[in-house]
Amino acid sequence: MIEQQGTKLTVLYFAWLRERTGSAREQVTVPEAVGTAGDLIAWLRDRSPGHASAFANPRVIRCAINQEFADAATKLRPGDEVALFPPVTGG
Amino acid sequence: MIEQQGTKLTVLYFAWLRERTGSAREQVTVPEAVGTAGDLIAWLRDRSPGHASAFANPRVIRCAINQEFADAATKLRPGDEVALFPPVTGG
Amino acid sequence: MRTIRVQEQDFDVGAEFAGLAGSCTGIGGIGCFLGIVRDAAQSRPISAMELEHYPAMTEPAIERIAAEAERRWSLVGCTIIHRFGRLAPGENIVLVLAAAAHRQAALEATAFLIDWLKTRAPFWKKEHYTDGEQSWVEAREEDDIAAAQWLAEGC
Amino acid sequence: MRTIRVQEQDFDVGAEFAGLAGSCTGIGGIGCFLGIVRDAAQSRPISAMELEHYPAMTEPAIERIAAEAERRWSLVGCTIIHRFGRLAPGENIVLVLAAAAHRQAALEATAFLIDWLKTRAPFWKKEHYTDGEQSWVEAREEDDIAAAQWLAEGC
Repeated sequence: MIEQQGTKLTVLYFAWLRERTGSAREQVTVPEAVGTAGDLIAWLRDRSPGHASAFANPRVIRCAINQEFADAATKLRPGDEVALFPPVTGG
Repeated sequence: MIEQQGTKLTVLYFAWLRERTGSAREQVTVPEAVGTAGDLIAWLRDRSPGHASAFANPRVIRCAINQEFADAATKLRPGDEVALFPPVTGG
Repeated sequence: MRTIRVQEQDFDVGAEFAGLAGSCTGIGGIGCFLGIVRDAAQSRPISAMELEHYPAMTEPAIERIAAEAERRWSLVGCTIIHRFGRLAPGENIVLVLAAAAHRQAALEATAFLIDWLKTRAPFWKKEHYTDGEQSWVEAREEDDIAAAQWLAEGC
Repeated sequence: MRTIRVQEQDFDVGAEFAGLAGSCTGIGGIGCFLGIVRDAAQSRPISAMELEHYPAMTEPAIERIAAEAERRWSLVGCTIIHRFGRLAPGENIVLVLAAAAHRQAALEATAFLIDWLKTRAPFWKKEHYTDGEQSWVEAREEDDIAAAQWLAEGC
């Protein structure tokens, strides 16, 4: 498999997703088959035990693509900034 | 008729009732037959043309007896402070 | 802590927030309404707003309204300041603050307090227009409806 | 005038009221919610609240929320300030001001803005307890219900 044929993405993690994955920001190149935000979350689980723990329950993960809220069905495009986080608790 | 046998009251007027009656406060002695706040309003009309104008439409008059909101049916007692005013518009 | 003041002079909004927040523990939020003299009524420019009240009754009436809010919501404190006298457009008229552990209680109590102040505190407003005329503000039916809605919802 | 700020430093509540009131004409009232760091969560004493956010997204998200409030109510101005970083109990977290000609618009818009900030602005809170433990605040179902209610009522 040639990595360059995949989709390059910037992934950001917030709150306990950041703590469990051990990183705030990663550059990743995902295979063509990883077409949606939901696919990305499933794919990220295999990166480390920390990622596996962070994404153990995908139902509690929220995401934003290019700084707009998105959902698991949202399509990914090369260069997207995908932020993953638990439900927000500001205010 | 002997005035002293009536009921002595202090009557206060506010807003346009004060302006039309030309007074903020009056001491009145009303006959025994004037038993309620509503009776008082009817009785006050005859005191002056200003009073007649102030009380031309009793439905828009509100009252408080001894600093508590009351209504036309509320009984009067000697020494009561009866305040008469249009609907309040504070805040 | 409950603070109620009826006064001619202006108040300092920031100082009132700080005073309320400093006087209670367990605050998660403070709801507030600040009423300000409008510069026009039905597009008629206003030069001044005159507020008359019934001094012997005003504070007790506001105390009763505040007590009712405290009965309905779990408040850790509230502040109500209402001015009287002659005020210019842009001046503060009334301040309502309600502090609670949770925002919903704070905001609902704030709305309740100002709705009931409008219909149950003995104040009357007279508008003075820039053309020299003046008129007493009439009670608005919406205010009665807003105040009555809390009776329907009453617990 | 719409003012939105996301900042680490504290804000001055009185100055924000004055700034909003001074920047607009036609104000009859200002609704406000001030969020404050609680001193305990489920009776567990808190030593600090840590607020994380998503800087590239936060202000645009708040601008969208404010624009939605302006679409729904006739506001003459609004101010939203949200802090991030590490805050002690009693410190200010968030300030929402909504100015309108009439109080109902001001108060409803205030409630809407804080409800949507809670569910649509990218902030996360971590509580640090006095016993040294810490935990991320979980989203409350009531907050989702409060925010969703505005969709049902949406015009």
